[in-house]
Amino acid sequence: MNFPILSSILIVPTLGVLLILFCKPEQKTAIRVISVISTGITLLLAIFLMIAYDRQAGGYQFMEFIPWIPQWGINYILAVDGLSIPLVFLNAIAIFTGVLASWYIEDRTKEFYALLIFLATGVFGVFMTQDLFFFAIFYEVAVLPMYLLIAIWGSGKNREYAAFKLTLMLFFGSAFVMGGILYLYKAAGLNTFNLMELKRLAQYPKEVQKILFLLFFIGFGSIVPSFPMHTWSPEGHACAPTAVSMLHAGVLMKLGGYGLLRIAIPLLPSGLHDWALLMMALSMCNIVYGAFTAIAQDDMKFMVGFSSVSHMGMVLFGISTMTLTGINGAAFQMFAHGLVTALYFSSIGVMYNKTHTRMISELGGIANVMPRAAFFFAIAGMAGLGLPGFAPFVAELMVFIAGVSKYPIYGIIAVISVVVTAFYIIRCIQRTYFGETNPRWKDMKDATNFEVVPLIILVIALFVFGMYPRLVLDLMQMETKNIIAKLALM
Amino acid sequence: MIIYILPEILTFLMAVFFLLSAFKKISMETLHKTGMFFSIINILIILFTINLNGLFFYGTYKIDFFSQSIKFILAVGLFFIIFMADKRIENTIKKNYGEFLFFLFSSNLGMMMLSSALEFITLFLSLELSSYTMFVLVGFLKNKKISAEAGIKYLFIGAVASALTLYGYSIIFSYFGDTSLQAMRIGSMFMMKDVILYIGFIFFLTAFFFKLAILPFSFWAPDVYQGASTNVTAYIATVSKVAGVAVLLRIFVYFFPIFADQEKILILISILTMTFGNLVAVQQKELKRLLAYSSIAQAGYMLVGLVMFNKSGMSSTLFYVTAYLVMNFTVFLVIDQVEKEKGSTELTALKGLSQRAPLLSLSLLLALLSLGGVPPFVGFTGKWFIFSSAINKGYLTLVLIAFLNSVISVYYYLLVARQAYLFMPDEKEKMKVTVPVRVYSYFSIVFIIVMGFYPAPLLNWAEKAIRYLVG
Amino acid sequence: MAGSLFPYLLLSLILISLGLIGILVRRNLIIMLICIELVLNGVSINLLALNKFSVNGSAMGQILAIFIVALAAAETTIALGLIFLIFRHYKEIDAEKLTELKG
Amino acid sequence: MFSDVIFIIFWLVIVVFAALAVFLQKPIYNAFSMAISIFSVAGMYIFLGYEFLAALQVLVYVGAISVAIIFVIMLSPPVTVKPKKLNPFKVLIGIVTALTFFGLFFILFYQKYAGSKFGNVVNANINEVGTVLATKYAVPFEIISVILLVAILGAIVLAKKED
Amino acid sequence: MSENIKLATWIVLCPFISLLLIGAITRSYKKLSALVAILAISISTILATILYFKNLYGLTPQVHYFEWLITDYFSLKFGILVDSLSIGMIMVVCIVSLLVHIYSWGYMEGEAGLSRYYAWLSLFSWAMLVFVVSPTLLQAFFGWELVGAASFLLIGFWYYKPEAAQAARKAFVMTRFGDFGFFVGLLILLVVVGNVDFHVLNKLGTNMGVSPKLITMTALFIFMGIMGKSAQFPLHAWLPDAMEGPTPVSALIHAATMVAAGIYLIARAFGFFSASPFAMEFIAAVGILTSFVAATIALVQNDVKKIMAYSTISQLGLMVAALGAGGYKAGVFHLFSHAFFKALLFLCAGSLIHHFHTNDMWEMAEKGGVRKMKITITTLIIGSLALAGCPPFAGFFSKDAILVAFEMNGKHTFMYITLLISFLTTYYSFRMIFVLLSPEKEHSHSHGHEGDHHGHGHDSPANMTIPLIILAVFSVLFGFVDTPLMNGYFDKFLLNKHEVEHLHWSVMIKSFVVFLAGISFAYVQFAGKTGYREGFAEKIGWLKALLVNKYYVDDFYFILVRGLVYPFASILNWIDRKVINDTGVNGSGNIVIFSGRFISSLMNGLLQRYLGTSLVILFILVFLWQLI
Repeated sequence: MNFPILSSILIVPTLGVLLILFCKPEQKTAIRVISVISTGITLLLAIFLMIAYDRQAGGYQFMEFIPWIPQWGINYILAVDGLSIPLVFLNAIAIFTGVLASWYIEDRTKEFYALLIFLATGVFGVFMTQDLFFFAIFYEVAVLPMYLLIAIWGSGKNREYAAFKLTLMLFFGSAFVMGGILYLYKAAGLNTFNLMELKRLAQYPKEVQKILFLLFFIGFGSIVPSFPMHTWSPEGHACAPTAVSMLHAGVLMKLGGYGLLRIAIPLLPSGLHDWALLMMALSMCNIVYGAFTAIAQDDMKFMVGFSSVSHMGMVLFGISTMTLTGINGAAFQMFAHGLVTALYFSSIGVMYNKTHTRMISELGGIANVMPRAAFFFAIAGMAGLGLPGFAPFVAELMVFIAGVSKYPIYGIIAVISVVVTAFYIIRCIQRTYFGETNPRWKDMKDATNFEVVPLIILVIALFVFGMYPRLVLDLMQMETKNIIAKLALM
Repeated sequence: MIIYILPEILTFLMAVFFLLSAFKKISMETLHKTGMFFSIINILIILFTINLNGLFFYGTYKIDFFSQSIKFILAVGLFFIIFMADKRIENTIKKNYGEFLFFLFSSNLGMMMLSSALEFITLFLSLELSSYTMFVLVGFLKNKKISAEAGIKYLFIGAVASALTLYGYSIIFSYFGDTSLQAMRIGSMFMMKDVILYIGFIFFLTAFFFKLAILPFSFWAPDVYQGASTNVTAYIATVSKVAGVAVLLRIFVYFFPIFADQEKILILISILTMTFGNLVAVQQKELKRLLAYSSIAQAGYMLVGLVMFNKSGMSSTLFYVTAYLVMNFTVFLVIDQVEKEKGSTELTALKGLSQRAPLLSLSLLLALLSLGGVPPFVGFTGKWFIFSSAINKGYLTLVLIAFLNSVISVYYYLLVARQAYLFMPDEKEKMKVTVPVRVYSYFSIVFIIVMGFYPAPLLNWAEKAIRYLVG
Repeated sequence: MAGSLFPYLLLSLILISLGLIGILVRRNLIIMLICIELVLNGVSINLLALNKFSVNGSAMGQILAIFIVALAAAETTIALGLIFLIFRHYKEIDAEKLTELKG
Repeated sequence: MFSDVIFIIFWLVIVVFAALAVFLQKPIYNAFSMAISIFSVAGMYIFLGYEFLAALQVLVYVGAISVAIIFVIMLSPPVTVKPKKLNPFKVLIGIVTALTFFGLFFILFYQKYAGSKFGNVVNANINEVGTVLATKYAVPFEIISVILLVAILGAIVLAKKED
Repeated sequence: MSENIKLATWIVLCPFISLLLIGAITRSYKKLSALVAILAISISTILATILYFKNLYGLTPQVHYFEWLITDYFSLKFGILVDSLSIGMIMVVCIVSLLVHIYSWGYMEGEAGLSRYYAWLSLFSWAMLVFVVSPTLLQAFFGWELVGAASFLLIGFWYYKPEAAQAARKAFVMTRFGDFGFFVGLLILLVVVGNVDFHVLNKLGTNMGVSPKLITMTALFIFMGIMGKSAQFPLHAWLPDAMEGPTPVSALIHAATMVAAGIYLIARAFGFFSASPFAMEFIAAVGILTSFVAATIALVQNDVKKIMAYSTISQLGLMVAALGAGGYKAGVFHLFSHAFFKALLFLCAGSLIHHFHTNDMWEMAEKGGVRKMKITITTLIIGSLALAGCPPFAGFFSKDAILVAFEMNGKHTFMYITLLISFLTTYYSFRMIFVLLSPEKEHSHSHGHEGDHHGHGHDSPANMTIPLIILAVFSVLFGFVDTPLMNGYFDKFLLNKHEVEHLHWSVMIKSFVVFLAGISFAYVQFAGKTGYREGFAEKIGWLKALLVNKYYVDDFYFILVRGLVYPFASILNWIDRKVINDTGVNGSGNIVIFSGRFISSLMNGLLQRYLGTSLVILFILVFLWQLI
């Protein structure tokens, strides 16, 4: 079966973008239909990928190899393994629900959908490529449309500032990643950007690993918003339109974590050993600091932004424990948190389309007027604060187990965030959705059936992977095993 | 023998033809058409002679794949410039359009000779020819105060630079005795190196730095880019950069032994140029001035590739400069169209372009992002090759500084793109875009995206050219 | 005295430095032009002296000197043309007045 | 001994008149002092044994270029350039750079060529220069002709009064 | 999969299926979803009774696992554990839940979100059953959290009422704070022991690998979770506020099942807890303290449901103290009996509120007609008698078992405090009864008299009263289970200990005397013709203030959140905005801009300045180059 499924996952959305570009701006429905079809097909392909992946064999499958620029050792390699399939699946869901959730966009829908799907293609590329050159290309393709999407279709008065800050900080981070990749290419001396070969053959001396890992940590840390570089993420969330913040928080932040797990750690294990403590300290800050700051937010999207800062801190925390459970938990947290944030933003989006304000103080008693939107936000809240039965609980459980086993005191401090998260989420639910209805929103209509479809998909996904996480965990396990093997023989 | 130097002869004859046309009252359109026609012939002839190989005039003039391909790019660049200078050009140029074309063709002639000169005097004289013609072209808008000022600044800085080069060369010449670069390379192999020679060599490079607008002599660029008419600025920004890189390539190939271990100073110059260009460009409110500083920064990136003194460095620089030509020309084409429409080249002139000319604004956006080194486009791939050849020599900090510089450059390129996309235009009706401009925009969009994603064809061509150059 | 090399080099150095001072200090454009001529003369003296001393007066050096003279001539004509243009616009040829383009 | 005295005279004339050319106030005197200085440079060439170059120098430099400059100075009405005070910072920069240039190369040349004397070297005479010029350097010869053409045409185009 | 396990799985799954059915299909048809929920819980109850009668005399624990999560050095398993304790608890949960479902049919008539109500009830029953049958501490935590979430949703059922929303939030956050302790304890156990099965935990004291200090620490952490969920002293403040929810909810969750989860957990992991004597002491102390505090506060409450709430807290305190003192059978027995009569009391209160549309007992008294509601008032009296510990009723025997447990384990002081508490319990429960039954002012004071004209007294509809009767029957008969009359059936069932325990007459007499004292004291103060309004506690000024303000616990939390959490959060937010964002990020941005601005001001267009700077840079480069 040599049907190139991975390339088709890349080509279908690109075709969608081209088709959209060619139709006139007035045909809004045609544009929307094309984008739904293309993302729908991609979702089916991703699901097929999930099923068809041969779990016993493990390792890289569905490999596609085309020599691209032989003299520089660059070749077009697409391959997926346990770690990237769930993330590809997550991205497929996120873009599909994102496209559905942005049905309300009226001005310049053509450019909006083109950029949105272009962004998703970039993310697909990052998760699937095994060549560092293409990794670099797709990595910034995923960041590139962010500026226009937020600046043009965003909301809030300082959305331009937020768009600029977001784009420049992510580019700043990617500058370090590029430098790291190039130095990786040189230090290996094999004159190839092929990640698989580097993993097999490259031997890096200790001090080179130390510098390189630092570069990668700064680069990838700035997109997983690790502590000092996180200020772009809440503002970016708040000002971005719904679909963009769904994709942005749902998937874009995972690029950093994925990059660390795919490139930095397998190739530079001793680097991880050197910097593990710093990573742990910063992720501790992330978790506790993000949680407490979220309490003080009045804007819902800001609050969710800070909560994703805190949850993504758990990913770094998991990785810094350097144990199988920890890294497994980190990988699963990326997957689970993607779903939760997508649900958060789509439910806020549904409400925001009608009330056009996200300030908790201005909202009140929305549940009486929009019970469905309230219900889905409550579900998202419950999943967000780590209620068992939803995916994030499993991830947090594993990360905390690893955390407590490796750094007992810090682990327990990190667990405090669970209470704080519960505090601000429930407070937000109570102040926006429960209580008397603010007279301004008296005549609100509830979410239409169409708007609820993406929400239902996300809730089902959250529930299924919460109740039976082994669907995804066994996949990730294989990959994390050989990462740990590499770490162990350090 | 004639066939080998046919392109040069033809260009000279075309230039003379336009000179004569000034005496007869030939209308501007016909001149424009003949100019286009002549440049197309020029391109075809060069294509015809692309694979020739030969050494003429007692080893002072080399025709090989490298020189012919450089001539091909110069001819294509000239064609773009002439096709841009259509009837809506400023009327002072329209009045003496014949002389305008004469100067363009003679400058192109100078650059062609520059690429295949193997001996210092030919090299220097053709460099001076192309500079002098550009002095005149800059000052061509006689009714505008700023173009005279730009012309005089350009001339004086050029004169001082060439004087210092001559002084530097006089010192080098006293060591080698023969003006041909080949003699210098052999002479320098087994000759003890003393300080005067190195200082002489740095002074020798000033004219070439002036040509490429690299830091010590780059302060003319902003004023000249702003002062001259947009067509001339486009010519200076794109075609003369290619010629500058070609001549530096040739010089560095022959001067490699002297400079084997001394490239630290040149790296320092490239870092200074990059940072200077990017930092000041952030401030600019006027498009052409902004592009001037951005071209200084781009020159810094090219210098990084040149300074590596190895094949991969040089081929990536050639790749980058070709891509740079297309990217920069697209931006200048859009500025020219907007200037003809709005009359001003302020940043705000671009306001709401995406509504009024979607194709133009898309090509502008892609070109700007690719100049900024954003991945899927050719600018990024060019930078990627340059910096990977730099890192192969172990300059990690240089590469990091370069990447951070391109982050700053993305900021001010986005400042320009933002005008087109985020703001609503004042007038509602669509901007009329002529067919050739539309065709060019499609070509540039395709070129930027395809060459960015699949750079193999352009890269193989660059490597073949460098093999001939070094071989 | 005439047979030794150093006076010539010294002379060229003096000429060039005087030219540089003139260019950087004097505000009148024509004087700057004159100073450029001085610098070029200094360069050709240096070239010819070194040519005679180390390359025992080879033809190449002389040819380069000839071309320098020709270049100086061409440069001066274009410079005068431009100065004339400046004079027409600014009514005076003062380098410090040319600040229309800045930033 | 006699030729040394003349040499020194020529040497001093060049330097003094070059200084005058730079520092005098009225432009016409500058031009004249430049002409004289360049004329005595031609004399230097004779000392070095380049008769043809000396002739060329006199003909082109003194005859053509300085005459053109004087011509332009005379043509433009004697605008009374008010001797505005030179801003000291600019003067300082100018002098400092010139002196560093002078000092740098003076030291270098002094170390290398302090007492070096010319051997009895016979320069390549005029027909040898001519043959090399016509054969090896034919291409530059063509280029310089184009440059001069461009220069003339440029001056005309720039200075032409638009009707 | 043994027969019992299959039954147990189906018992657990029924409510879950009803939750899915309601959620997916019958969302818009209120009646249908109610029927589905009631049907599901009745099936569970029937299966439970079958399960019970199959293992009438207790059984050895049968466990079945399936792999939920495999990590490197241990695998987290889910499963079903069936043993006598869990069967008993399943019976209690199913019966009470079924009766509450039926009762709600009547009580919640005409409510807008009825299907949502039944969905949450099914969710709650499912979660509770998952918790009850969980073989491992992790699955217990799983059920524990879900139960907390269900209680949040149910308390906040009438979300348009701000107080309900506030109460729901308080309940969830406070229990969540407790769960933090539980989670940390669980994590430490997972990390240290690796396997958190109850039978492993219970034998932890014996295996040498684990240091006693660690056991105490984890026990205390887990107990922190129990304090949150079962409303022990510091974290009890949410239970009285939780009365905002519908009364059937209070009956089911805040009387019988959820709050009992903590007790059940101690019973389930009794071996683990008793492994550390210090922990047991601490638990007992906290239990008795909570019981005493709650009992005193109940004295001054006027709201019928608030009284019941505080009495629940006090009874829970007793159970915790009993278990803490080592009385395993006593604690469990009181847990089961308390579930029945407290549910009964709440449902009676519910039918009163449903009828009078007010919670305050004084208003009910003024409106009169309480006597008309024959069944409600009689069952209320039966419930109160059971609660107070009148001999034939269940309360008497279970409280007696606790007293015996204190006696046996040498905790005499605890026994006397318990006697005092049961005195207070009798006092406040009968204070309520007498206030309700007291005749109106203007009419003759004989309490049997019919003739109050304006009371339109008719009792609640059938579907509300039938559960009351059933619960009343249980409250009466359940007591005898532990007596020699049924030859110590309860011991045989729970501990399969075969010798029959003889009755401890001395303890029984003492408790009966205390009951009589309490009831007469209440009679004197409230039922007499004078019809006082204040009891003895309200007379003493400072005591009244202390009790009305609930020992200032609520104010303490208020200050804690307002004074500590919000300022800390806003300081961090300020740091994030000003320090990291404005100086860090924007700062570096501004450096680039200002340096650019400075250089561009240098380029002021002067030709000679350009040349000067070029030459200066050139010479600097040349000198620099010679040095490096």
